[in-house]
Amino acid sequence: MEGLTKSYSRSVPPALREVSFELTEGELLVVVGPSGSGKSTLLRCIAGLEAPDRGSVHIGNRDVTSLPPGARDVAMVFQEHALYPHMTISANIAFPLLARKTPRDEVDSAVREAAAMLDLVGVLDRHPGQLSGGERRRVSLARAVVREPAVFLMDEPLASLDVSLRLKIRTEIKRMHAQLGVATIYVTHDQVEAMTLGHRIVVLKDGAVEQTGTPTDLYDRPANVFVAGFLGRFPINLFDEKAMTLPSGTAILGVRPENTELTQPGAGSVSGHVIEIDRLGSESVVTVQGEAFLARALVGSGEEPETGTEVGLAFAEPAVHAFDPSDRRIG
Amino acid sequence: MEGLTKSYSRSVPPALREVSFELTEGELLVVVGPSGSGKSTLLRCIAGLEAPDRGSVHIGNRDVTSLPPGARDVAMVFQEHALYPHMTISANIAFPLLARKTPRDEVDSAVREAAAMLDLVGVLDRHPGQLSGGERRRVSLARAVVREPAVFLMDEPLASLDVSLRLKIRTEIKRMHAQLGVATIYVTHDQVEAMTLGHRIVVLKDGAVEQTGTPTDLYDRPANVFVAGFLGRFPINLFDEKAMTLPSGTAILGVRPENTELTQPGAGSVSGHVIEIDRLGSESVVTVQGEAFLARALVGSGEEPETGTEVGLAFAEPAVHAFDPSDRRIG
Amino acid sequence: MKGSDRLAFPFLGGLGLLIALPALAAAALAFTEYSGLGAPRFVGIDNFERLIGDSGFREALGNSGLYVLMSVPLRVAAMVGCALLLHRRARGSGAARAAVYMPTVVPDAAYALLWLWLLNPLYGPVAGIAAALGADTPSLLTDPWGARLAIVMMGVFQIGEGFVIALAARRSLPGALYDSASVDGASGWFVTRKVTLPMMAPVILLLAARDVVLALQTSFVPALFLTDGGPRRATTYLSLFAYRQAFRYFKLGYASAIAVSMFVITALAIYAQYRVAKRYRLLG
Amino acid sequence: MKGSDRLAFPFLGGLGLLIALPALAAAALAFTEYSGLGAPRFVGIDNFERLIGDSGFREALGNSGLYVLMSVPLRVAAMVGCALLLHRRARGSGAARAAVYMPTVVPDAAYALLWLWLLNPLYGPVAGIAAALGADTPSLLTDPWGARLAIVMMGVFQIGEGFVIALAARRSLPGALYDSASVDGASGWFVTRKVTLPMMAPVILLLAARDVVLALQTSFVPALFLTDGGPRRATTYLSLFAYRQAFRYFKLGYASAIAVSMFVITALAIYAQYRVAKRYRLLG
Repeated sequence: MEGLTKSYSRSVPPALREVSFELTEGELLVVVGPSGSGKSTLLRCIAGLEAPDRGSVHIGNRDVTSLPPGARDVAMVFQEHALYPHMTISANIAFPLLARKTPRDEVDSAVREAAAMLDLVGVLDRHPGQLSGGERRRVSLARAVVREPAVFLMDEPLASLDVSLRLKIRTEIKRMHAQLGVATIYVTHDQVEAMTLGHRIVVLKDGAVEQTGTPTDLYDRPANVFVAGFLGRFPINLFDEKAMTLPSGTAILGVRPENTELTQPGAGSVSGHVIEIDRLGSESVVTVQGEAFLARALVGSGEEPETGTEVGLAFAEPAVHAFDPSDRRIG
Repeated sequence: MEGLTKSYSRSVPPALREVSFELTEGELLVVVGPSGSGKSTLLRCIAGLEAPDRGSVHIGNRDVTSLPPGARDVAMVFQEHALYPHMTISANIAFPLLARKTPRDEVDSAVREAAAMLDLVGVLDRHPGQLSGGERRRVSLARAVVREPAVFLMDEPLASLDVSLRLKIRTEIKRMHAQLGVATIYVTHDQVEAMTLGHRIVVLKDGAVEQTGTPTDLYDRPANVFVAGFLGRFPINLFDEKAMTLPSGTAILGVRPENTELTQPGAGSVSGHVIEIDRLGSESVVTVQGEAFLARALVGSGEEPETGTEVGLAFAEPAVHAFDPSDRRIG
Repeated sequence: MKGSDRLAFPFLGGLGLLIALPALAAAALAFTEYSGLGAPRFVGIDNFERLIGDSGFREALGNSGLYVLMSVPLRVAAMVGCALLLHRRARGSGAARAAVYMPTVVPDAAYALLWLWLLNPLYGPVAGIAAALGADTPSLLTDPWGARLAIVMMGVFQIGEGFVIALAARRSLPGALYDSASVDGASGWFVTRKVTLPMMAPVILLLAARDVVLALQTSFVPALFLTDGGPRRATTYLSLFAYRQAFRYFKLGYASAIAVSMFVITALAIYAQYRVAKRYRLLG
Repeated sequence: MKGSDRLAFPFLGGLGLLIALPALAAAALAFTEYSGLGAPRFVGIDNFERLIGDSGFREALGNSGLYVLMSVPLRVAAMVGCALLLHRRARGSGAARAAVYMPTVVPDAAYALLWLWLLNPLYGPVAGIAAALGADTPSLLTDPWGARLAIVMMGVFQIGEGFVIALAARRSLPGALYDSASVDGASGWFVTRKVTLPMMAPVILLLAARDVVLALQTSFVPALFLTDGGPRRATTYLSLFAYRQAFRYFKLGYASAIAVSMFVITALAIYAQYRVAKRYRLLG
């Protein structure tokens, strides 16, 4: 597996516009974007379930653009678990091998191995309806693993799980990837999943790539306001020229709540009134309403001012992101 | 509206076991628990959609236990938006009033008021299918508001929305509650929603109340291991006697990752190896594997040790939670 | 997966050959005189000219029209009504649903015998009840309107398949809408009128269109069994009329012309059904 | 909402009075001699004893049994086959679905006329094609087995309602299963065999059970129209046999006994259908 390039456009609505990227061997690439950004369409084009209007998909040295899905040597994990309800777990895991007429004894040993890896040995004879949500998800991972494909494609595999299971299965996927080292494209709308799982992240919006880079790159040096706002625990604070004096050439200044400090009124760059405090336990989010802005600051528990107090906001220099009028990063 | 008490049990499976609480006037009470904990059953019993096997529901001075849902003077917002697809938005909002044969001019002014409050004036003539997810959710809030009920019941109103909308509608609900001051019971499985919205929180597990209190109470003084682990950004670190020497009478010690500090090996209470680092942007979660424990520590960005390093873990005293063998808090 | 599309062509081709082309050819028979023994003789539009002038045809057309007007509203109301009453999974409702479905699958001959006995003016229970109430014996099978009514009544109880469709439609309505209406204090009747019926409107229209088409068929057997088209030809529907021309008088060309006219009516009803379905996106 | 349950009782009570009780009474007729004119005369189990000894009845039972054995597998295979071929929303598939549905709603009389012409040994297209291929003229309507086959063939094209049910069942299968199978490299036939058919099994069984019940009904009209029960009584099915006893020979008591036997067969088929539905949780 050498690389994978893909670029095409689709007409009315253009679900994807000239999307290109490469995937290097053993990499875990996360494609992240809001709903409707074309993430799933992209993945389905790579899998061959949809045909791009233009552009091509390469896996290794092969151009697979016109090959049917089954001939591309990829395995896909779907948002819905997509297990066959009338088959046992072991038959479900064996399905991709049986579909390719693999000899029975090879199938058996491969199923045993995949089941052992995902801790499913005890439930092999059950049916999907008898399993918990987390177990079903692990079965769909096992079914992808059993084929030993060149690329894994994962379409929001955690979306249908509840919060506590999500963390567990995320860890499972990370461990599985480390163990197998198979190149993986992982699609999600959740920025936390993207930050914690991805070696590299592709940020998609309206079918176009906004930025590609490592999690640290994207967090520390977002290419535009959208990326700055999309990644991070809280919405980023944005200030335009009505809110404060900006350096020349700068149209918008973005500072994350975690890099925003409360000061005495007048001491910071801007000032306003505290209108709301959200206590999160060890820390709290303080919402400040200024004359031409609304901003949030993260403070430690016990350091919250009273609601209604006038406060200033100060920003530590390296964490201030400046964008020009055409929404491009400065510096 | 004076108070609301409720206690009953249901047989096989007992979805709720002797749940009791009171709701004071104007309060926003959040019921939180994992899926299957009986939250929705509880809400449906209060609304009158299900009948409790035992126990009673009081609203104000009235015992409403045997009244039909429509006579209880409550309004409910459902997880699915539950809008009538064949009616306009204005007819949807008017529905509860028309069902009670309210005079037409009263209905009109009440609909206008509710629509203005939730910023829906521009879409009153559209149908639900033409609205975005966030707008539909606001319509279902407007439909609850229009009746001016004694109690609002909200059953995971944000569960079907995506991450960015969730924050927006949560703020909307908070504002609406502040403006109307109507007592509200809000059910969710999401601890962040519970912490940020609730005046008080009821933690439910397997149909029984684990703890009731303000968000700060629950975070700072969790009554048992379940509450300690359920609230908070990350799973709490738990140490039993195999992991470290515990004070006498203590069976389990819990420390949140945000209160866990990395030290030189041997300098802290326990030590182990760094096995994984999750970078979240401004901070990172460091996972440490010890001989008989797995723990996480939250560190600032740039302060992460290398994977494989041996480190110690130290805990700041007031943030250490000790539990006795019967899972009760000590101190 | 695409391969299975290619398999569709031979089948559809066969269907076309076996049904569509011969149907056209059969339509061509309508322009001939044909007794089933010799070769058909081309007679142009003679058969259709005769049809227009044939008081028997106009009578049959009128009878079929009356049957549709009386039967379809009653049958659709019964289908939807039973579905609304019995959609819940409650104790006994399974048995009740089976009871509604039962008359549809009773063999036609047995069903007709049952009604013949029910309506017997001397020994039947309907006459018996009327006598017990001191009323005149109802002359259902000897009076033209009575006979029409009797055949409509027979059809009203054979609503099994439509009932199942209406039941499925009612069950597909989301429960949260009803929970919400219930908390809002809406009465059962208010909810039925404002929520259930409007949301089931597409299915109700579809059932009605389907029933118009079926009416041309279902009226045949009871008329043949129970009333033999009488009294005074009041229940000689189009299908029975065509049957008699073809199989009693062996005027197959003329019968074909009647069949063509029935087919045109059916096609119009199907087109209406298709438009309804399309409008409400029930078809692809 | 609970109020509407109470409304169900009068309706079901009426249904019980109008159908269930008279059905029992009609069954009672089976123990009488009754010409439709005088009062029924009680004869005990004479009618059933005669039935057992009646070679005509045994023949009709055998004919109906043969019809079920030949027709049901073919019809169900056609329903499911068409549904699998045509479930996709593709160009032309709407028209193809309409073509499959069409023969079902063609008026029975017109449909029978069409087949009468199709199978005409002198002028029909089937004979014409056989002649063009140099084969003997097939004697479909004059040979007992040929006539049986012809009536089965007529039924195979009237699968509209079952087709729609199978179509809905196929469409309710989640698309992700097929996407997944496609990425896994499974062939169309492998997926049909391992995924589609097993998942549709409950519906297929239901369609088969329903078709057994319907077979007792649907065989009546074609046999009456096309073959008049012949040749050599090969297509005298139970329904036609009962019809003749009742309406040609006016042996209503005896006909009732036949109807009762048909009803027992129907009830057994419905019970089987109910068990299938219950087992796969298709009913409440």
